[in-house]
Amino acid sequence: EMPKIGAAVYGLNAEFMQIWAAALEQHPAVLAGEVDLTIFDGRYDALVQQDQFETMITQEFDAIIFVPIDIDAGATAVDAAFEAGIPVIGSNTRVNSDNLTAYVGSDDVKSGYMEAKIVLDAIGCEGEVVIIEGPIGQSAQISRLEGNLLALAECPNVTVVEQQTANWSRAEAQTLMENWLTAYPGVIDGVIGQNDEMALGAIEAIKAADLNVEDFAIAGIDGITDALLSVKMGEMSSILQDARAQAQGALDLAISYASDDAYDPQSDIWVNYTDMPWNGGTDSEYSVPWTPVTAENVDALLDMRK
Amino acid sequence: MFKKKAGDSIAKGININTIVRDYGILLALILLMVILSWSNQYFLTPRNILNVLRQTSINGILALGMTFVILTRGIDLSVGSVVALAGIVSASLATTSSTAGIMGAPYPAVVAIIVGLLVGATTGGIAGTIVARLNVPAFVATLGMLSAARGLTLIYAGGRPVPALTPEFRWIGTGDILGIPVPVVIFAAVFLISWWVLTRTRFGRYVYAVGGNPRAAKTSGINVTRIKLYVYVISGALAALAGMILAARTGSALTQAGIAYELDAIAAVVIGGTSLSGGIGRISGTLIGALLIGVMNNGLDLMGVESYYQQVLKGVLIVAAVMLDQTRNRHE
Amino acid sequence: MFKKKAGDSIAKGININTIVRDYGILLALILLMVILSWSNQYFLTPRNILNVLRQTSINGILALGMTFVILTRGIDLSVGSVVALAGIVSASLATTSSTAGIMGAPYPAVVAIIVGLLVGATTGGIAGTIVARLNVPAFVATLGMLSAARGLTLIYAGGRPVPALTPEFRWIGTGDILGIPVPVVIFAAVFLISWWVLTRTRFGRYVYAVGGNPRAAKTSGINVTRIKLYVYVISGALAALAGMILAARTGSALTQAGIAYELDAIAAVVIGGTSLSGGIGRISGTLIGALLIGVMNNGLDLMGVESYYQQVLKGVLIVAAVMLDQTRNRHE
Amino acid sequence: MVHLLEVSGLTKSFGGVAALRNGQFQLESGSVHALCGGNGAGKSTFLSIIMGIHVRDGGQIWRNGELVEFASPAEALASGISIIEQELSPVPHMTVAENIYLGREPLRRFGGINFSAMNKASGRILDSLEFDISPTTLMMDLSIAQTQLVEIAKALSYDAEVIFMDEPTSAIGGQEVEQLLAAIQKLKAQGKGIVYVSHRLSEIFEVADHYTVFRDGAFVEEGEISSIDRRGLIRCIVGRDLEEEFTKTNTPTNKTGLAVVGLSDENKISDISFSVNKGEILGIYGLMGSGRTEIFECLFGLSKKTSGTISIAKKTIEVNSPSQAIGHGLALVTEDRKLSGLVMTGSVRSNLCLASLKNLGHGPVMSSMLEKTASKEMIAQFSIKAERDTMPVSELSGGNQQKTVLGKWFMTKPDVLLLDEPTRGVDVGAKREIYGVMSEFASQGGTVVMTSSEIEEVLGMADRILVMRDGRISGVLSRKEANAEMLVNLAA
Ligand SMILES: Nc1ncnc2c1ncn2[C@@H]1O[C@H](COP(=O)(O)OP(=O)(O)OP(=O)(O)O)[C@@H](O)[C@H]1O
Ligand SMILES: Nc1ncnc2c1ncn2[C@@H]1O[C@H](COP(=O)(O)OP(=O)(O)OP(=O)(O)O)[C@@H](O)[C@H]1O
Ligand SMILES: [Mg+2]
Ligand SMILES: [Mg+2]
Repeated sequence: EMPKIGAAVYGLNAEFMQIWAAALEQHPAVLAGEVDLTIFDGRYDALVQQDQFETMITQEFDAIIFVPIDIDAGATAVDAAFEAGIPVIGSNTRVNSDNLTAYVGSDDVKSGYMEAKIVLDAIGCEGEVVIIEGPIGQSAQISRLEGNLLALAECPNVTVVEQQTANWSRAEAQTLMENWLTAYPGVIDGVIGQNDEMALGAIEAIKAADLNVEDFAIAGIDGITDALLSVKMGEMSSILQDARAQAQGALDLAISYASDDAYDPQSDIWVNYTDMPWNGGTDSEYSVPWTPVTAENVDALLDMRK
Repeated sequence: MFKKKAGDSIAKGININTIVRDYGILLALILLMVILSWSNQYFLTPRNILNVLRQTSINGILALGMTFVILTRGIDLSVGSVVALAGIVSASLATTSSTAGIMGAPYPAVVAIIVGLLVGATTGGIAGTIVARLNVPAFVATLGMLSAARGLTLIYAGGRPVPALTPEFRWIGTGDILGIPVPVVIFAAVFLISWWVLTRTRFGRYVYAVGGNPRAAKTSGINVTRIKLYVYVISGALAALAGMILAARTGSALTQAGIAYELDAIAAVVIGGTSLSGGIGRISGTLIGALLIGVMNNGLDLMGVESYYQQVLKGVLIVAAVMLDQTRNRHE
Repeated sequence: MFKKKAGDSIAKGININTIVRDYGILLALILLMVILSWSNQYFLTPRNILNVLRQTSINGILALGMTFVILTRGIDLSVGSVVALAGIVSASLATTSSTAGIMGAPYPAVVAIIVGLLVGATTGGIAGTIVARLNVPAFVATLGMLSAARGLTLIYAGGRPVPALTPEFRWIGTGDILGIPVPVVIFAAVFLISWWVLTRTRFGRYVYAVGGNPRAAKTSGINVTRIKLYVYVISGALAALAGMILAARTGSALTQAGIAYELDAIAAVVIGGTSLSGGIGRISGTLIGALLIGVMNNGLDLMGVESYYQQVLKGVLIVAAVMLDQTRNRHE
Repeated sequence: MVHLLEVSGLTKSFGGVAALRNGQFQLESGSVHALCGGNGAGKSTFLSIIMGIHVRDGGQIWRNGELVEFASPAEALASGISIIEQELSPVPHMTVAENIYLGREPLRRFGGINFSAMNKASGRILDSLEFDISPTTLMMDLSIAQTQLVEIAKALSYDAEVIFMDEPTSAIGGQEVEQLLAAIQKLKAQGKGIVYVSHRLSEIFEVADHYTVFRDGAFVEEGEISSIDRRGLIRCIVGRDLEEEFTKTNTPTNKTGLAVVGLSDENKISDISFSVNKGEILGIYGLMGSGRTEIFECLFGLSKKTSGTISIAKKTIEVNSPSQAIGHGLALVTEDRKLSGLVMTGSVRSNLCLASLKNLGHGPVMSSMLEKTASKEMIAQFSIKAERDTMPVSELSGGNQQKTVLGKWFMTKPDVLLLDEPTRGVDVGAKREIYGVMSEFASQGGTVVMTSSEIEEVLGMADRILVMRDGRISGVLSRKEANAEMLVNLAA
């Protein structure tokens, strides 16, 4: 009897979760047909995700991988699964529930800190920056902002001239940046984009204003393909969030919890990330390290996307 | 009352043509359910049926309020934002979190709920006043409210969710009465009341009359302005109710709750046969429309249809369902 | 043709009442611009003016197409999804990326653009056929298309963006002609053509007549079905054009492009004085409506209004602008 | 003595254009007062102001000697005034009973509407007027004539002391008119006051006691009906003498213009055959619902025929849509200008040109010069009273809207004119002009088929009269042999 595993993700329309989902389907156990995997698209709505949990509980899934839209709003769903005896493995975004079986993810506060630090270092801990935020209230936005502010606290001579949401969207960020460049001509030194899409939008705006991208320190998070290309051209910095490790790690854990017998993880990530040992699959938390994208590793990363 | 009634066809003997014409959309729903129960063993389980109903209840409640508005030739785009605003405000009264709650929280659930309903009725009242008294097109007035109410939500909550709601408050989202989930019970109650109001009371008739021919309504001595105002209040209050149920279900109120909910609510109303040009429609149609959307979402998930294909299928199914429905008047 | 024309008031000498009545929304726009230029030194700089125009062009193009549809009493909710679909398809022809492009890419930009336009015209044609021939309400038909076209986009692109567009293709988003950004030039051209078609051609007259009274239009020998079909084709093709400009502007085509764009496009049309019940409106109103939204967004950013308060202000401003506008017919 | 209603110096202008300059009027109890005037004289505006539908600019209104100011129809209704509006305005998706009782539905104990009481009461009212309409039918399923009957029933059901009737008979004829007039006599006997507006002067002389005439928005004259004759009243309305009312100059040729053989549809008409020669005016007479309109709709491709052939000038034609019909040289003036005649959101000019756009430009491009000229021509030909031809057609008075519809179809330069109640709501002066245009059209070789509920009009204008009964032809009479009695007998 194959274990039936469901993956409830907050939304599949953007590239990052697409990479995540694709990695799940590339997991050796899935390729070998050892598990029955279904991916549910949460359509960016906490309630839809909860509904999908109910559906999975009804269908008696053996384990659930959960990428919630919100750290708090996911708890009810997790608790419901727990009551039904279904293990829930968190991935990418944490859930505020004691009933979460395990969590594989990367600390957003850390990435927020890292990206801001890169920008601040580049401008010598002095000058003016703008922050382009994710949708206000979303967990990733809250945590990454927390990280941004931590780094900014270390540079008292840096002022944040503007801070606005562009809802993870490149087009919105582009418009925002165009307007800021007009309102603060020659002022802005750095752009902290809470994801790559928005950092890329800022770059387009700078180009459209006939300014030099090199004159700005720009950073984003996630390591989506366009950002890798942009890093390669020396336009921005990015911090790779390893969607593949988050997805495949979670699936290994899910299989492990779903099967009665002892299980050896099949994904190569456990080999690649020595900082993140499998430990018999019993840890409650696995922290996937962030990898700054550099001129050195960018080609290798791009190759993996092919 | 409107169109031919069930009674008519029964009196004349069951006539398949009449049924198709009058209840086309119901047939579409039944057809969909038959296909689903035939292709998935879980679909017809009591547990899943309750799931579908629970999942439908929030959009259903919004759609019931929207029916009133659309019957008067209006539209209420603000419901999604009101869901968030009322959810956040009531949650801030019903949370045990010391940072997210307002002073003195948690208050009894009933206080939180009343305040939430007042918030919804107020936003509805403002939108309604702008539409009815200042003659601003409903689309613009409620689009403005969509934006403003979302902003107010973010300001009120400082952009953060309100977690840790009291069990008492959460009961309206997660509890059950005799095995029926509370949201479903509330949905049913709202439906019955709406049905009674629309078909049996003067106010209900006036709603139809204002939408069917505002001039005639006015000439007959009806206070058109007041009726228009009231329907937005109703829609706002029901949106608030839905917002509180949503918060209670998910366990915390989110500032980005309810985004784009207006589209699904309007869809349920229109699929249910109510005309966007006002004056024509049945609240039972809205119920069926909401159920159709709920069953579709549930069924596609249940069958594990891949997300991208789901979106294509949903588009096709909605159109197909409405095409099956011959009730729609072809008068114009 | 419909409503009063500029010529009339000029003939009688400039009458402030007439201007307020006929061009209320223009006054609102001017008022907003005066306030902005007074409170922000950069607002009236040529560079910022070009910014506003460039930022308005995408919504503006969508709104121009939407005007045709709404004038016939229809609505097109699918434009946002068509933006994404046409953007992705044309980008896959104009990319140098070996993984994201289709075989033989990059093709000349003109090929990519023609294919993109065809994609838009086709989705519009399908939606139009469902509305015009199968009598499905426009809201349902285009909501179905909204969902289906988004799904097709994701399927076509496998959920990934199409990056690395050729410079030739990107020119339509980032280039300029005599210092005017190409998107602005395209927007202006589309506006002029639309204006000409609506006011000067037989087709334009028919669009108004079909929306004003479909029955009278039919009795007068107009092929109502065909006119309805065509307006959706126009809207679809213009949405595709907007989608390609967007892709060219951002440098890669994204599958989640254009989400919720329909609301802004409809808002521009309605703010511009076109009635959702059809038959009444001016394309110049749509231009002003789109500019008003663009100026508002730009101005609020420029003045550094905090994002939460921006949303509240936007809601209030939209309603206030429309209230200033006395053009709206109070006929009903 | 105290009048039920007294009005003096009422003024109203719309956007700078005076619709009413001096409305003056006195209504006594137990009387029927005819309010007369040409199209656009301000009669409807006058009545709607009193009713609280429009806000006046100036003037005074006394009700039973008390100065009043009605801010809404609700207040006017409360003070005992009800109205039958000229523009029929039903709530289409409600039943007849719901329309009649709109705003004052009988309630049950717990606040719910007592539908059965409402249906019964409506049934009683309709029966007492001998209108054969079921209270539970939907308004949208009624013909325009039936809709008018319901509005009459509704206005009477208020049991108001003052009843305004703004052209209550424009869409009905024969028996129904008689029933209305009888009902009015009864109300008069009960001491009520009725204001009666109609362009059918024979009705006025039959039912009214007093008359008041407005011209160009101002009071002209009032008096006892008994003190004036038809000619005098016409002179007063039009402002000059009219010779004969019907101008008939055409003589039928012997070339067939339109021939119809065995025309039937699903259920409203069957086996209709007739032919009309060029230069001839064929009148179709019949009672309400006898199928006159349906014949036209089948001929024009608006309704599907199940059998029958149509030929124009001996050539059989296929008609499946109005555009085909227009292509074959047909033109149809429909009976309901609001529903299918005019695009109310459009201007006078755009409505006039709507069916002829193909001839008013170069290819797909319109020529505003050609349009302007064509529209000017029609406005002159039908003396349409419009401030500018770019004004919305909805702002024209009822009669002028009707003339706009006629103008639209004349502009297409048709060979065969189908006229369904062409003079509905048109004043005496204009009627005569329309008759003139009709005759002129026929005498130049055009073919005309017209219906009318006004028996005098059919008798006055038609060369031959075809009478319909229950969807079939019950007789054809020549102009010479026909008289009113024969028509009524054949139709009933
Ligand atoms: N809403 C309006 N806006 C502008 N002008 C109007 C409006 N209503 C009426 N008018 C104008 O007022 C004048 C009087 O119109 P009214 O309808 O009172 O005439 P009437 O005497 O009832 O004519 P008819 O016999 O044709 O019904 C006309 O010239 C008409 O064009
Ligand atoms: N049940 C109905 N539902 C909708 N429309 C109807 C119905 N009955 C009649 N009509 C419409 O009413 C009009 C009148 O139809 P018909 O030809 O039977 O009557 P008529 O002889 O012209 O008499 P009149 O017009 O005076 O009623 C037609 O246009 C027809 O379409
Ligand atoms: Mg009148
Ligand atoms: Mg008729």
